[in-house]
Amino acid sequence: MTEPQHVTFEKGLARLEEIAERLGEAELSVEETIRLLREGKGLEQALRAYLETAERDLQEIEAGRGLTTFVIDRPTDA
Amino acid sequence: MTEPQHVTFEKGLARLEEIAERLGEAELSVEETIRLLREGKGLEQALRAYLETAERDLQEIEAGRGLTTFVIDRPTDA
Amino acid sequence: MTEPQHVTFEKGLARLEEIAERLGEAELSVEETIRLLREGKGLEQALRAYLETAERDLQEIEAGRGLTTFVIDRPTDA
Amino acid sequence: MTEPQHVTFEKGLARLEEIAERLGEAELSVEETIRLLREGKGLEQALRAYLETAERDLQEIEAGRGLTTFVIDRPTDA
Amino acid sequence: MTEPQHVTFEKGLARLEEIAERLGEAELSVEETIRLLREGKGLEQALRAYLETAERDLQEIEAGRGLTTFVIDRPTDA
Amino acid sequence: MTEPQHVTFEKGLARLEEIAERLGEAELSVEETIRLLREGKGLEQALRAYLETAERDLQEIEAGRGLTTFVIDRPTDA
Amino acid sequence: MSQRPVEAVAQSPSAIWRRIGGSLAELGGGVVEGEVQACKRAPSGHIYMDLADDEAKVACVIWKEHADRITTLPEPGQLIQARFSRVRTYPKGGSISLEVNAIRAAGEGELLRRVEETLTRLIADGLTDAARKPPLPRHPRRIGLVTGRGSDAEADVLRAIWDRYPPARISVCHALVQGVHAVASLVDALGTLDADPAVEVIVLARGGGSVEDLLPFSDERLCRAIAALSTPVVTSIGHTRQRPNCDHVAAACADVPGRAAELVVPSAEELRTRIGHAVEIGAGLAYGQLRDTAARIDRSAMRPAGEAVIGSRTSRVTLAGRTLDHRVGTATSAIDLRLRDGADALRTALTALPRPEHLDGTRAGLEASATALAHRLTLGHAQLSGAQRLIRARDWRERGFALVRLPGGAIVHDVGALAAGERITIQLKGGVLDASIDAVHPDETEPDA
Repeated sequence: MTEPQHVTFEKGLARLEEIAERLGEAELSVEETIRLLREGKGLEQALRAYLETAERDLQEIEAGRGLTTFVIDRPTDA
Repeated sequence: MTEPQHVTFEKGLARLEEIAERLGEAELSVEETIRLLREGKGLEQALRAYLETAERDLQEIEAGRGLTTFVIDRPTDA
Repeated sequence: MTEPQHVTFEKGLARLEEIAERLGEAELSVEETIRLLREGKGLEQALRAYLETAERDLQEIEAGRGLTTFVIDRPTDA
Repeated sequence: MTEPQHVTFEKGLARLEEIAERLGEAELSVEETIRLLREGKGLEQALRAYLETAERDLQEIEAGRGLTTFVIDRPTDA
Repeated sequence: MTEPQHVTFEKGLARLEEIAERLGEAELSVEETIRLLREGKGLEQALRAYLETAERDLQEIEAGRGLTTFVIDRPTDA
Repeated sequence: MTEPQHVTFEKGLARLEEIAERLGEAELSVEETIRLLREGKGLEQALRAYLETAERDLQEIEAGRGLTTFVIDRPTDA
Repeated sequence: MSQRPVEAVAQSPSAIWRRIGGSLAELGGGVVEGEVQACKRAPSGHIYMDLADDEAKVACVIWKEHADRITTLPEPGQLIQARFSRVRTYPKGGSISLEVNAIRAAGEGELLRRVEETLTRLIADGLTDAARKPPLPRHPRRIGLVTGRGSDAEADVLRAIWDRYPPARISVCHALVQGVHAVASLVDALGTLDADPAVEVIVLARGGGSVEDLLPFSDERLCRAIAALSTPVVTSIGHTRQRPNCDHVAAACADVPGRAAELVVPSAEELRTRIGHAVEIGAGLAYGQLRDTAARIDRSAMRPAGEAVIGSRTSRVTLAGRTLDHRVGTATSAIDLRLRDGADALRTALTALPRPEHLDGTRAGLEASATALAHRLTLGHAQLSGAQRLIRARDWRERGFALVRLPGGAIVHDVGALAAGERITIQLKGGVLDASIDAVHPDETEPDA
């Protein structure tokens, strides 16, 4: 098995959609189709997993957990 | 958890508004959205807490407590 | 509590009015607002107290070149 | 026996279809027919074997095996 | 004995069929009939021998022997 | 002796039968009768000889002898 | 003025005085009006005084018999009218004096006229110009007050100032406010207060009085002194028909003590209002700011924006995934179909190829043709035989007839063509006979005819 490919979510999604579009083209070779399907399905799995994580993150945030902590500085009264 | 960020109220509020505006933008990445929400929610909490303190301060002031003390000097002839 | 600040009535009043004006400025920070209000209210108390002053300052001065040669015949004030 | 001919799947399939069409023509000689049949049948065998492999690949893909592995990079929060 | 005549299978077959047709005609002279018979019989023998050879080829082909060998090239995955 | 006359088998036979019929006519002169007889005799001999030859030929053909020899050309495989 | 020629004869001073005395006697009595200067009652009971105007003065004497009737001596500076009986000369002293029988204060009209003249001069000198008057301080550190000791004016002004502004600090310098010494006293007091840097405004106050009583406040010396001060002066002189001249020179003037207080001190009440106003505005703004700020936070409050983002991404992934799944299912089907079509075509072609059996029909045809030929040959034989038979039947020889020919081959039809001895050939069934004619016997009758 080859090395896993690193990709950002957005580029991955764009690539997945590109693959889906290319798969809609008629003149695609079987070899290419399989290669694209293998890549596309791999991407789909990774993207879905990512989105699930993101949704959990959102729930955490909604629940007020894991927020960035801020301290409002009060300038000292001279 | 990371170190709490120090910020003045006004910069924090400006940042919160900037975040709210950015969240309205269409092309925001999921990652960025989560990051902004985390920051925004954190900021909102801190700012609200600060504002409540400020309101209590105002009420104290209205009640005449904690005022700066002044002594009005009678003019001297010298 | 900090040391009371000494100020003349005029400067205090001017300062109070300056504070009122500054509070109308848009870019004022909440912190500054509270600080100004604390100062303003403190000034108000002091200025009001000053105006209520009960003891009256009256100084009698002898004219420099005492005209001792006067024939004293005080006319009655009509 | 002659050297095996190398061909891509798509060109092979196109050739097979060309052969099929030519075989449908009336004026073809027996000699030519036999030659075409020999080539066509050879192609059919090779293409079918290839297609079976492709179908196995597809089943693998459907079962989620052998997919390209992706890692969705989350930009590190500064 | 005359020189053997060279002819393709298809032309031979066509000629044979022409001969058969002519022989069916009523007004054919004896001389012509004999000539045609001599030619037709000769052709029939030759064509039959040819077809028997072809039949062996076909059996080979049907049995999957003697086919042109093809190797379907899979483009290498980058 | 006159030059031999060329005639087909079928025409010869028809002439012979015509001669036979004419000889049945009453008003035929002796000379004509003699001429016809002479011609009829000649024809008969020739026709008979022809028939015999044809029969021999046919027997030969049926026995597969004396057929026209054909060679079916196979186009050379390129 | 006409010039008289100086007399040529010199005279002694005594002679001159005698002549002066004679002239003065001619002058007789009269009334003189002037400002009292030195004035005193001598132990003898006589009153001696000088009356003066701006340019001259004249000595007066009131003998005891008249002086006893005068209870109150006129004060220096006072303007009086003196009725004199004659001019008395004092040759030894080189002076004269008027023998006065009675005195009285000068008339009000006259006093006013003089005041008016003074004002005219002050105006001419620009001392009443508003431009040169110093501005009044808003919050004087100390207020100077020049007034008569224990006067109502003093009490009124003090009360008015403190009523208006309790913290006011006041320095009082008392002065004489009427009589011949009043001007000097007032100028002195003003100067004293002016010298105090803490005193930033001076109130000159006096109650109302007669024109004569108030004359010092119109006095030119006082007015010029006020104008010369560095400290602004506010006058507060009681009710008079005409404003005293000092009012015109002062930085400001007040008709009543309350007005004077308004001019020199701020109103504590107004200040309280200002203070209250400032605080109210400030607090209002502060609360407003907090409200606005809270509203800004509310406006920017984090709404569940993430759901939409995740949702849209999820549907995109799902949509693309569906296309992939569809492709997985159909990737090879079309190709499989094409391959099958190709294979079918091969099979059809294979089946359609001519087999050796295809020639069987032809062979049969050929055989039939051969058979037909054989039959035809046989038929030929039969036809031939039939024809042969017919021909033979027509052969006369077969029926026993003979044919006679001449040696040249010509057929003999008539015996007349033959002569004995000629050679002939006779054709019969079975062969030919060579013969010679032995005799010729022509027929007599035609047997067949």
